Amino acid sequence: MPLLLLGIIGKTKAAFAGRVGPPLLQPYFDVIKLLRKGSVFSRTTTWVFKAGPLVGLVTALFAAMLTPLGGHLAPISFEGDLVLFAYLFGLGRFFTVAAALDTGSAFEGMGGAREVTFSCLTEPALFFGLIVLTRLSGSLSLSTMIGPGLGQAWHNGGAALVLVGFSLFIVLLTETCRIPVDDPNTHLELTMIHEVMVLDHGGPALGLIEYAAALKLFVLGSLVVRIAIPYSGNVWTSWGVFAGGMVLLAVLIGVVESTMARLRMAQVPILLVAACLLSAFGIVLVAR
Amino acid sequence: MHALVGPLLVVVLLFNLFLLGTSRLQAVINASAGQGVILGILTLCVHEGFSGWIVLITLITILLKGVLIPGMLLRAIRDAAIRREIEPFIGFLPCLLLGALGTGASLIFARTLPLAKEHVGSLLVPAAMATVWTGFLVLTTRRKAINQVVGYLVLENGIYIMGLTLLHAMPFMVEMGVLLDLFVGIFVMGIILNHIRREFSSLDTAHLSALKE
Amino acid sequence: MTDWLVIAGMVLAAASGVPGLWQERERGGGERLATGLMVLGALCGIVGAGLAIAWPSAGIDLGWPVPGGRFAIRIDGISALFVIQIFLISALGSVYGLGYWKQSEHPRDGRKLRLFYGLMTAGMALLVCARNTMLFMAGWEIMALAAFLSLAAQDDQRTVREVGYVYMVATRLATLCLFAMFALLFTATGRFDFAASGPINSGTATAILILAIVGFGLKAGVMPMHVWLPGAHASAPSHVSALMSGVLIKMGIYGLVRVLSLFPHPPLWWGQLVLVLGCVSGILGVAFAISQHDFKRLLAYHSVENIGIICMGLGVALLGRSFGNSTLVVLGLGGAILHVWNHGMFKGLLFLSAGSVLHATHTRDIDELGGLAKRMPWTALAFLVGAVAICGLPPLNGFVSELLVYLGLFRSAALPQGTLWLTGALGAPALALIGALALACFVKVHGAMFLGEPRSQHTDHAAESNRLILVPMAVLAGICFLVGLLPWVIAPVLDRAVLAWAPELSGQRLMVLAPLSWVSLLGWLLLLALLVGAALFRRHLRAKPAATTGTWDCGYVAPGPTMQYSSSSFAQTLVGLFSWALRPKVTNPDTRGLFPHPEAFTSSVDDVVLDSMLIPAAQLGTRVLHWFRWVQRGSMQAYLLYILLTLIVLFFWK
Amino acid sequence: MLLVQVLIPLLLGGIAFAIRSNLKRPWLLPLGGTLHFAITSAILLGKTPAAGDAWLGLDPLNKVVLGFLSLLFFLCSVYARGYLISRPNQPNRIFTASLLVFLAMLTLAVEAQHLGLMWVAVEACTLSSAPLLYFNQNPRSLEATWKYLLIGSVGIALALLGSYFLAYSALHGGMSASLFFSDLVREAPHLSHPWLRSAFILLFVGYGTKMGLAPMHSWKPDAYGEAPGLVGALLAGGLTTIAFLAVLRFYQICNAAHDVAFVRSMMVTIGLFSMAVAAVFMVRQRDYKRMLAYSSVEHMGILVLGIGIGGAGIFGSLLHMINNGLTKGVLFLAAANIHRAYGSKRVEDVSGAIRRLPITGALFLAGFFAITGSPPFGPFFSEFTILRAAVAGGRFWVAGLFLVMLFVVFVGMSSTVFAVVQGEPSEKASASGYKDTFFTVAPIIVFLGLVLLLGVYVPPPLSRALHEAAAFIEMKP
Repeated sequence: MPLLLLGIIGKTKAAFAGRVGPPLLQPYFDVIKLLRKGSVFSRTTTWVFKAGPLVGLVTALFAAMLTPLGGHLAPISFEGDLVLFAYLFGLGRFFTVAAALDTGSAFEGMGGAREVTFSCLTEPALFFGLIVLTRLSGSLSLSTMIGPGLGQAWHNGGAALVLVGFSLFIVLLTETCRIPVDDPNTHLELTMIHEVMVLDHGGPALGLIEYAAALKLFVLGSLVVRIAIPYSGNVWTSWGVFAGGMVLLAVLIGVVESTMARLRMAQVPILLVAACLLSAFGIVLVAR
Repeated sequence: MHALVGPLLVVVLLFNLFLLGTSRLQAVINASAGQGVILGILTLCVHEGFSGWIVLITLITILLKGVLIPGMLLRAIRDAAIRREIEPFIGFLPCLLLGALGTGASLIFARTLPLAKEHVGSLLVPAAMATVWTGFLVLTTRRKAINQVVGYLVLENGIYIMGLTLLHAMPFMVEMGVLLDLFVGIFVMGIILNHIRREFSSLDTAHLSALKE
Repeated sequence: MTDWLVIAGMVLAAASGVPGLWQERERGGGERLATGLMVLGALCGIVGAGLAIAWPSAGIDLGWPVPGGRFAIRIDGISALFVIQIFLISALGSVYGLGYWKQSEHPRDGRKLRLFYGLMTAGMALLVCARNTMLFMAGWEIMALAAFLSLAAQDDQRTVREVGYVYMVATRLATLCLFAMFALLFTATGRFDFAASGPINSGTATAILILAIVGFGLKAGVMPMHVWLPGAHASAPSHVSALMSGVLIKMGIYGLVRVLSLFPHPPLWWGQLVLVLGCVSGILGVAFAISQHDFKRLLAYHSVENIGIICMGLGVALLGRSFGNSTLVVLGLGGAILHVWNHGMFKGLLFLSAGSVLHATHTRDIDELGGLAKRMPWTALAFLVGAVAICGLPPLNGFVSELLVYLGLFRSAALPQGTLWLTGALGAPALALIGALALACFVKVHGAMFLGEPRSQHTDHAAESNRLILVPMAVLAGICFLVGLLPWVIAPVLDRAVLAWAPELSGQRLMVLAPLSWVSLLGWLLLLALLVGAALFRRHLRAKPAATTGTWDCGYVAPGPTMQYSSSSFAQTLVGLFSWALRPKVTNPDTRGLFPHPEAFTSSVDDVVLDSMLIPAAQLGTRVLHWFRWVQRGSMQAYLLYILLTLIVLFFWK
Repeated sequence: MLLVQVLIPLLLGGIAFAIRSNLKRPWLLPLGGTLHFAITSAILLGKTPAAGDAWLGLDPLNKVVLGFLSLLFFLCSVYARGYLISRPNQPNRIFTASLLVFLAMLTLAVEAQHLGLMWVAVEACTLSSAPLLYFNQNPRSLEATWKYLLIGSVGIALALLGSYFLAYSALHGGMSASLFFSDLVREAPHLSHPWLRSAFILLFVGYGTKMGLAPMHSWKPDAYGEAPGLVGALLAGGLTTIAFLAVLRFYQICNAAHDVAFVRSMMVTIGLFSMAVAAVFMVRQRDYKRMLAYSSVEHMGILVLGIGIGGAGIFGSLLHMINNGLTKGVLFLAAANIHRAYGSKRVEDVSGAIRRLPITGALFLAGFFAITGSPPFGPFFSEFTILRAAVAGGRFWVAGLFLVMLFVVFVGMSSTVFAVVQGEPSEKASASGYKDTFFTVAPIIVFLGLVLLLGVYVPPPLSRALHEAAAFIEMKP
């Protein structure tokens, strides 16, 4: 499912560009091909370089296990799992960036620097949003926060939720390195974040990274979708609605990517601060 | 309380003003000596009745305050070959005025203090105050070390006058002790003066301000 | 019994350095003896404290014939945790010292250092056990002075002298604040023991709070009062830095906790004040850290940050206490105390590994290092563990304590009360920001020091340190893992601490309030998954052997070490974001023309509070005071005049 | 017995003149000190009856002072022997003699029960200590002696005037004006208040000059700066204590006369002012002996401040009197050794004392920490007691200022002390011949040991005696 999103995004962008574009399942083919390849390592690197992709993937998987999909309880959920959720991504980031620095290349270093720098701004935004949700649901568990009760929350703090949704969408774009923050297609410019970090990874390592990225997109996306469409009927309908929502999200991302230009690096922080302010404003709204 | 006390005290006050006004060291020292002699006589007059002890004290006082110490100081200036106080920190005239003011102030101050019946109307307390004040003036305004010793001497004189008010309340031993200390004090100062003269070949306190922050 | 064990520990620790004094300079017997005594004392202390946790100690209360003094010792839940930490870190540090500060290498100051090291330990242990304010002050000052003296062991270096002076002034200011605070406390309660008192009128209470925050905050290094900390930690020998940063600054926290426990009904603004102080300290601390070039200074600023996190927890606990909300108290105080403990472990670990690097390369400049992971693999690993732990990432111990604080903040954010919950609501994102910044900082420093290519010849002769240095690091790393993976072991101890702090609100158990079992479970699973993944990856590699080449640098032909992303450039954007607080000094020569001269871009960040506020203020004050000197001008006449004037004034005043 | 105690040193002083050898003579000092200390302890332990009369006698107050001074002098005399031997070519006949006379006069001043007698004794102390200051016989020491003598004599003269006023107030009270303290205290309620107040002002200024309270302190830095450290220790610990004792006696009279409010506020003001002045001059003080002098000014301020605060403050400042005296012993003697080793008392020339003279340097540093009131040294408890009293009395401003002064003093003093102790000694210093010997170090160690003892264990008899003394001061007829 996660890789499918990439496919959809690709399709959408192709459609905007007036091309046919790769098939929807192209990402799957890529990843499988990569996993089959052998690997090449730089002399500079140590085990940290190999650990990077692995940790990135594992943490993403664990985070996914904590995420409720479409109003259903997550496989694992407990009071306070939201902190674990956020920090798992942190762990992944730590090792991805460490792996990047391990190559000793200027490009990877730059990418890593940007990655951590921007995350310093997305994290608060995320937590502002979570605070709003806690405030509305009175719970500290993702599954309850954006679980069945969410519809009720819309009645109490709809406006706040809209703001949170927006800011989470920006967070999503940043964390998953999408335009307007980063451009996943380019590889050889001084303008990228995520892609440049993984320049030296190849073969299975790259495959793991790609999959982890997609998974991250999926997990964060599911949050946004759920907040945007707090529908919870019986099992099938809600799953359906959720799936539709995800597709919509992918299309939306595609649209954004094809219609907007990438921001200058200096302007990205401003965008992110805006995201923080959005959800902070959300807090003010629910401060009754 | 003898009738002479009042006039004598007036003379003491006059000596004070003279001390403040004159610049010649010899004259200054002589004045202090004169003051000493008068104090001796005062002792005799203040005390009712006539006893050997009083005479003894009188004589010792006159001997010390009037003869020995001034003589020592005179020798000091003769050795140091200095004649007069060169320009004090504040001129002689202001000194005089201050002295006069002080005397007046001490008269007023003495009023504020309740006096024992036998001293009511006597000049003893104000005279003492005024003399102490004079001593301080000399100490703080003069440049010559000798002059400061004289100032100290005058200060002691003032205190001595105060002591007269309770002559009979005071066992003589203390009196003697006082005189002794005074003497030793001046004596030691004299020694130091000599050292100073040898070290700095002058008695100007300007040489004595090396130690400072 | 338990108390006596702990006291025996103190005595042994205090005496540890003494026999060595009779050793001649070059012989090394003294140091081994000292370490032995220290370890023995530490064992006594740890065992004693451990027993005291299991069976609360009766306490000792003997007469002590000094004004207001009693030799009162009791080890409750709070003290016990601190005692264990103190003895643990100092014992490990002293073993480390055997390898790091050999008597043969430091004949001049080795003996001094060990003597004061032991005294510092004893002083700290004494003050956390003391139940009498005079005894507390004694322990406090023994600690402070011993810390100064062991810091000044290398007083032949100018910087050390300056740093020591700043430290001494700061610690004296703290001590004087405590004088005032205890005097007020005595006047309010009429007693010299830390006994929960009757109602204290609000004016006195406020004064006590302010004095406590300044006095203890100076020691703990809360943000505006942290001035002595970076320099001291950077210049001290590394195992002393580990002890100072890991334990000594926590004594400030201990004091704050102990004194605040005397107030059953603190006003709301107390909690908010402490919480806000914590946020400021945390954010600015880590911001300063990012901008440092000296890795020991960097670690020191991280102490400021972590103290901030601890204060946030304490603030939550205070809020809870003033609401009478037991949940907040348990979460907040538990988080704070656990973070104290954790920070002791991972910061000790970090300083020890930093020391190992310093020992091998003789430079503290991050941009001079690089690629050490190949030359010192174990040190690199230890540092990595410490880094992950201090960033509060699962599955290590830092995460657990930060989780507790987070929960406390979220719970307080979920409080119904009016707008008071806003402080909590702002606290959580602040903590998130701190976490992210810390992550950025430690990725940077670890990457720049251990990964990539060497940046200078400093690393050429670097070799892995000896066992005496590595073993203590290994122990600390192990503890980081244990606490992270088995947090439920600690929970009951923390409950004890809460019971000691706020007996009236210690109803709930931490295990119930916090998902510790889940954390533990997921932690194990995470490790498992990683291992499995690693195994698979390795299998795959065996199947398809990997080729090795140079780093691919976008087609650039000759990638050299100097082309790596340096730590300064890594931090540049973040420093830019915080330039309003950091005031970085940047020299950016513009290189024009066809053949520009070789130029260097440099940027450095001084400590704003110390270098741009306090020192100028002090100089100004000195100048003003100097102006009064003319009074003592050497002229006798003037002096006599002063006497006369005094007389006159007094007579008129009469 | 008390009379004997006064006479023995005088006798020895006479002998000192007789002895020729410059090296044998100093042995008289330890001898005198030991005898004196032996007698004192015999008396205090009740082995020997004090056998005082109306003129000389012991009361709870001067018991404490006597014991303290005797101990102080004993230790200093041991040091003096080492010091004088170390300077064989410096004639010490007059020095030794006047040191012994000084001891006699100190004892007399302590034991005197009569206003006039005490005054005589204190004046005699001043005079007999003048030659001590002039030991080095160079222009600077000459100037110092001159200032010390003149200012001191003026102060003492004022004290005499004050004594007369006091006597007069008694006379005016209509009582038979005996000047025995016991009578004065008993009859205090009848004293005439205007005279009493004027008397106290004069006495306070007079004896305050001897104590070295600002602004009458001006002689102190010069005298302490130029005198041998040994003399500094004796003046800072001994002479000032005598003057303080005198002030206490008059405070006791005012207190008994129910006219103490003004006196107290005056003492608090002067005390704080002294601390402030000391603080001003200690910041950036480049001469470590003058620094000690200002520290002495500061602590005199603390003493009267404690009395002015009253309550527990009186006990506090009595305890501080002892603590301060002992600690000053450490500091001055250690400073003297450093001075001997470096041949300079300027911070510019002196550094690395702890490497050049390990023991002395360490003692100097420890003494500094002690005097600035760090637990676990004695002064901490006395200062804290005074602070407590101030807070308990609701005088928050006084307490605040007190702490601020302590802080400024610490900042100033520490920079000087650290500059002296830390760093590398210069070659010149390393070349100089001076070495720590038993006689020049042991007394300092004992001093420090006592200071530390008072910090960790105040012997119950001592604290009982101090409490009795405090009660005695507060006694109302």
